[in-house]
Amino acid sequence: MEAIDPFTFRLAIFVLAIFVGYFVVWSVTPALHTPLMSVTNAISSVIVVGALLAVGVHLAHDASWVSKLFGFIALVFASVNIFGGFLVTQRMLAMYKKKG
Amino acid sequence: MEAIDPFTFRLAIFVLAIFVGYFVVWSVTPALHTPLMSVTNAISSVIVVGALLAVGVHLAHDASWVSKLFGFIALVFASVNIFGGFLVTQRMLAMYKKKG
Amino acid sequence: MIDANIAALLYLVSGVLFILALRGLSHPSSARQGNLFGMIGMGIAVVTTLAVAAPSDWLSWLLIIGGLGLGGGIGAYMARTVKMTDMPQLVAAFHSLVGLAAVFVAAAALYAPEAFGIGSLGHIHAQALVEMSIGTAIGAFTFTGSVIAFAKLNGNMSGKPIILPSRHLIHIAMGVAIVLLVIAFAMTGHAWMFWAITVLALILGGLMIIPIGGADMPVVVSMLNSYSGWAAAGIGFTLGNTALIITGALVGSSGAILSYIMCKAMNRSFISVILGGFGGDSSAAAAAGEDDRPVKQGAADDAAFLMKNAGKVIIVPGYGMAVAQAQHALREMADLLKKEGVTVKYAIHPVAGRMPGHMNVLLAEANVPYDEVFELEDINSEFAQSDVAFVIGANDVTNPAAKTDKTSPIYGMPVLNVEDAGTVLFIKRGMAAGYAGVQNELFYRDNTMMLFGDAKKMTEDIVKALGH
Amino acid sequence: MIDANIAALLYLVSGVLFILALRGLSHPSSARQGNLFGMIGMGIAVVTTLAVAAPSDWLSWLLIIGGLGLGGGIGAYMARTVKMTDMPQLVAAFHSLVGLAAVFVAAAALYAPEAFGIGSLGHIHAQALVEMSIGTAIGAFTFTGSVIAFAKLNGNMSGKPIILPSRHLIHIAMGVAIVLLVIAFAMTGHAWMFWAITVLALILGGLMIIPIGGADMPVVVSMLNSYSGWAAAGIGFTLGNTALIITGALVGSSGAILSYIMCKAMNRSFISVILGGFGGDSSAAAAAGEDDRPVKQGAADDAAFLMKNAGKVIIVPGYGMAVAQAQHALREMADLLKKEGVTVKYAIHPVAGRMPGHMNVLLAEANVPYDEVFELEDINSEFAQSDVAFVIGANDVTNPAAKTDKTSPIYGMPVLNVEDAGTVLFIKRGMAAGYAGVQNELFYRDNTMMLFGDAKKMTEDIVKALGH
Ligand SMILES: NC(=O)c1ccc[n+]([C@@H]2O[C@H](COP(=O)([O-])OP(=O)(O)OC[C@H]3O[C@@H](n4cnc5c(N)ncnc54)[C@H](OP(=O)(O)O)[C@@H]3O)[C@@H](O)[C@H]2O)c1
Ligand SMILES: NC(=O)c1ccc[n+]([C@@H]2O[C@H](COP(=O)([O-])OP(=O)(O)OC[C@H]3O[C@@H](n4cnc5c(N)ncnc54)[C@H](OP(=O)(O)O)[C@@H]3O)[C@@H](O)[C@H]2O)c1
Repeated sequence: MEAIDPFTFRLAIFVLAIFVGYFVVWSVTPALHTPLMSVTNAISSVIVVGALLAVGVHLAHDASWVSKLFGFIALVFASVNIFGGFLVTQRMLAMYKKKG
Repeated sequence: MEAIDPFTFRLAIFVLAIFVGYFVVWSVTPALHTPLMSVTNAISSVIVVGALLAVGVHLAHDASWVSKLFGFIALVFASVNIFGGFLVTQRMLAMYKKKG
Repeated sequence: MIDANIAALLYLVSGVLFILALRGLSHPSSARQGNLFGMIGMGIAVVTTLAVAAPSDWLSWLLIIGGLGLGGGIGAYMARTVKMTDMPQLVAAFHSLVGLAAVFVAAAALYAPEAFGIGSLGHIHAQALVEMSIGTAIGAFTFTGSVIAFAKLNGNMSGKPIILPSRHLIHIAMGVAIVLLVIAFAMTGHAWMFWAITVLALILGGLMIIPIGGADMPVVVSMLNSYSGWAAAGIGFTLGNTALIITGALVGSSGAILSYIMCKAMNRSFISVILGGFGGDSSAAAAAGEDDRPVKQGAADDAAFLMKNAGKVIIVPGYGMAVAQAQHALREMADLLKKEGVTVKYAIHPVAGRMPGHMNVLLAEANVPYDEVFELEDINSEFAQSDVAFVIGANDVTNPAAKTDKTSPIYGMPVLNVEDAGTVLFIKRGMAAGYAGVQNELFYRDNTMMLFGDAKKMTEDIVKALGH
Repeated sequence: MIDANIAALLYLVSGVLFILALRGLSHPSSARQGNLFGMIGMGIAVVTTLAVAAPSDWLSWLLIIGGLGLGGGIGAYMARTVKMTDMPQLVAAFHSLVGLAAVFVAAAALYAPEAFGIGSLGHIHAQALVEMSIGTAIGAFTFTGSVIAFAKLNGNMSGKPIILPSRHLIHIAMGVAIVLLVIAFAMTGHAWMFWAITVLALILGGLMIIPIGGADMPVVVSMLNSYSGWAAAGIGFTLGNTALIITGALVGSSGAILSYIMCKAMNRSFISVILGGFGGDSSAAAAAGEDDRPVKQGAADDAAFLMKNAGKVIIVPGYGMAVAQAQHALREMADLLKKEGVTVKYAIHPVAGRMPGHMNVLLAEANVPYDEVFELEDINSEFAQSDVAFVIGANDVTNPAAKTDKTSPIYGMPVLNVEDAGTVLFIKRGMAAGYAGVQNELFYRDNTMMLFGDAKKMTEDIVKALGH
């Protein structure tokens, strides 16, 4: 067997994840659509992994500084979202109570 | 980035496919549970790809003959399933009709 | 030869098509298209494999074409000729073949590892050895298990649970032996161990299914289906084949979920089903059903008169309808009633009959439109507004003991509230209990009329009476 | 440093945890646990990244801790202090930040490609260049789009659609320019092109969202959410990060499906929403609502009397309840009614209010148990058995024109059948139309009583009247 390009595997993962997303979102009860919006917001900030890589670059070139700075800005924005998104979702969900 | 073992990717694909399977099967209407059983039967015969590889081996060793034979047997069984499974499903589904 | 990347993409496409095949089953109107997707997916998988590892000699091509033709011919013949009432058996038979195919593919990989990219003869990677031996073990287990399920469902073997002494101990010992052999095989790669695993699994499959009663077979079949899925996924890892991995996961989930649905609808635990000993066929349980209390008995004419003058009739079919093959006569009866201006609906309990969706297929075969057929939750509240509940060959699924009697084995199972209807008609041959062996208190109620006789015969008589 | 394979597995785990986070939202009882899974998943992703590419210098560590602390602090503060009625704005604001973060990550990758494993400075793989420029384009578009959505929702900007002449032409020209620049950038890798793409996308995002009316903003927000998901997936491919790819697909699907649900429940096409020009805020549409026919008007006392003596009251909240923040008073009213032995239920239309699930959150905030709150399909048949339908600040979602008037812009949208109730009470400030600008024929019916006034004030008056 020849080696398979990782891109092919990632594509498979992506395609399957779209199916999962389709089904999982349809299974969300309409009463929780607002928390759904805030929690997807929070998880889409997993882009923070890119920011972390950028902040941590070795200072090889001058350009590295630029990258570090951009990474820092991205990190701050993503962190606002992560904490803000999860916490506001938690706050909302804590309000949903059963009778009695 | 170091090279990542294809096994890791396959595991990711497997895990996501289980989620897809979980959701997709729950979305099947109970009225079609019998066709579901026959069609899963048919698709699980995609194991035929292994049989095809075995039938097509080069006759390098004596053992290759064994492999070829086993492959042929597996091929026949899998083919029964593929054709039988899809066709009986088709036959059943053709019977489900709307009013009028 | 095509590029491995392109092949990988094509296998992905075929996996996605299999997902769409199952997705289509969410509604009868999209189901046929889904099945077509499944076929296309299979076609892509086969063609891709032949393109990626095209055999160079004519013998191989001959064998491939011959094998596909031979197997395909047999399969097509079986698919065409099987009776709809025999679907449970057919599914079991097909499962046994998938199991055998898995065994032979694993064995082929053992003797020609190069073709599968897992090492060379006698020097196979340990990971592949593990995958291979698990594949053959599950495959072999599935094979004998399914053969016995087939025999019990088809009546070649008594449906009564056959209980050996200290069987649980024997099963556990064999299971442990298999696990030890898998470990030893992974370390040494000796071929005899592979065969020892296979033989042990074959025997274990038989031993474990024999003690399970005939009526529990649908759960067993579904469970074996799930196993065969996981086996396929395992072989998918060995071959690095995305289509197989996806399919394995789909089939594995499907079987597991169907088993769960059945156990839940019967209010039994999966473990208790697998441990066996429960549920002979209905004749076995029949003795339990006798009682001295009087029952109101009626004839076809009475039934015809009642239903003709009703506003709404709900038909509740069960296992007896399937056995008697009464679905066509039933449809005829419904047509006549509709002509008289009666509203007719069908109520299907999730475990009516002997396999999930069993009643729906039979009604569909008799050309009953699927929009007249309702699931339990959707129709249960309507019995109160109906004049007649026409129960044909069903029993357990109507038994109110499930709601009231905590000691009953079916307690907690959801049932159809037929007793809320003005009159309940029961077609059955005698006073025998149903599959669960529980007596049905409804037979003795004031608003119940028993119609003793074969379901088909009795329905035909009603049709005649309606004709006049 | 940990092994890349282990890291890949950990990212998979975090992706799976995100799936479980959304899965939890299928029921309020499992939702909190789901959110916890999401947090754990995020924690795993962050820690894994730090372990796999641990920075060696203290400056980096300082920046990382500082950045997480600063951003986290701001986020936590916002999450605590935001009013529940302001949720639509908050979501839009958060989206704009995700967009910006994507732009900066892409830019960082441009200046330090080694850190991302996509080549070296000035020599980045073409595939990565494409992914990067698409990432920045979508990110920039999402940023300005969300900022405008925020301003419109928050009232910093008029909600009226602002229409520029020949705007569609301008948008298309800019879109084409962006595509051409992406191609040129992929071939040359010049940094200025990256920035040109970013700037163009920033402008386009503003231009495209400005013409869309304030009340359509929820659809826009959801659509931008979907875009940001696909952008994240794109960057996931660049980084080879499974967690990002899975998340991107989840978020992308989620936004798309929510947009679809909203458009369908409003009976409008997605295209018509995006092309803009429709839906000012309700004040803009107010003029349309005048008519000379007489309406029956009532006071808080009348309403209190009616409901006190009712057997069953169904409450239908709408946008007006949110604006007036009347949910707490409403809960109090319901409590008093329940004390009087009245059955009280809430009926929620899928697009009541201004974002999906808006009413549910507000009612939950006011401690209304979620098992008293029902969706349209589940409760619509119950109006006929109710004595009073209490419509508070809702309008369009009750308008029977959707069922009868083929020329109405809301024709075909499912509505709540409040008119089937014995009496319909409408709390609103005047005779103005709702968001869709369509007059509501119900106001003039015999069994309708209008209660003019602010929703909160009026409900409090009813509470007082009930107290006596
Ligand atoms: N569907 C599934 O997936 C599944 C799986 C496993 C187990 N089960 C079990 O199967 C049972 C299904 O319930 P059910 O109500 O459909 O069936 P049932 O409770 O087994 O009752 C069937 C009845 O039909 C009568 N009958 C048999 N042959 C007949 C004939 N030729 N003409 C007229 N009547 C005939 C029998 O009474 P006479 O002998 O007096 O005629 C019997 O009482 C449940 O207990 C369920 O748990 C179902
Ligand atoms: N939920 C979503 O996701 C979403 C998304 C996009 C669009 N929409 C649209 O939004 C609309 C929602 O329908 P709806 O019935 O909830 O709202 P609506 O049709 O917009 O009606 C709201 C009513 O509340 C009244 N109102 C406003 N402020 C008030 C106050 N302070 N006190 C009392 N009454 C007040 C207004 O009348 P007065 O001015 O006379 O008081 C208005 O008629 C639908 O047309 C839907 O298509 C919803």
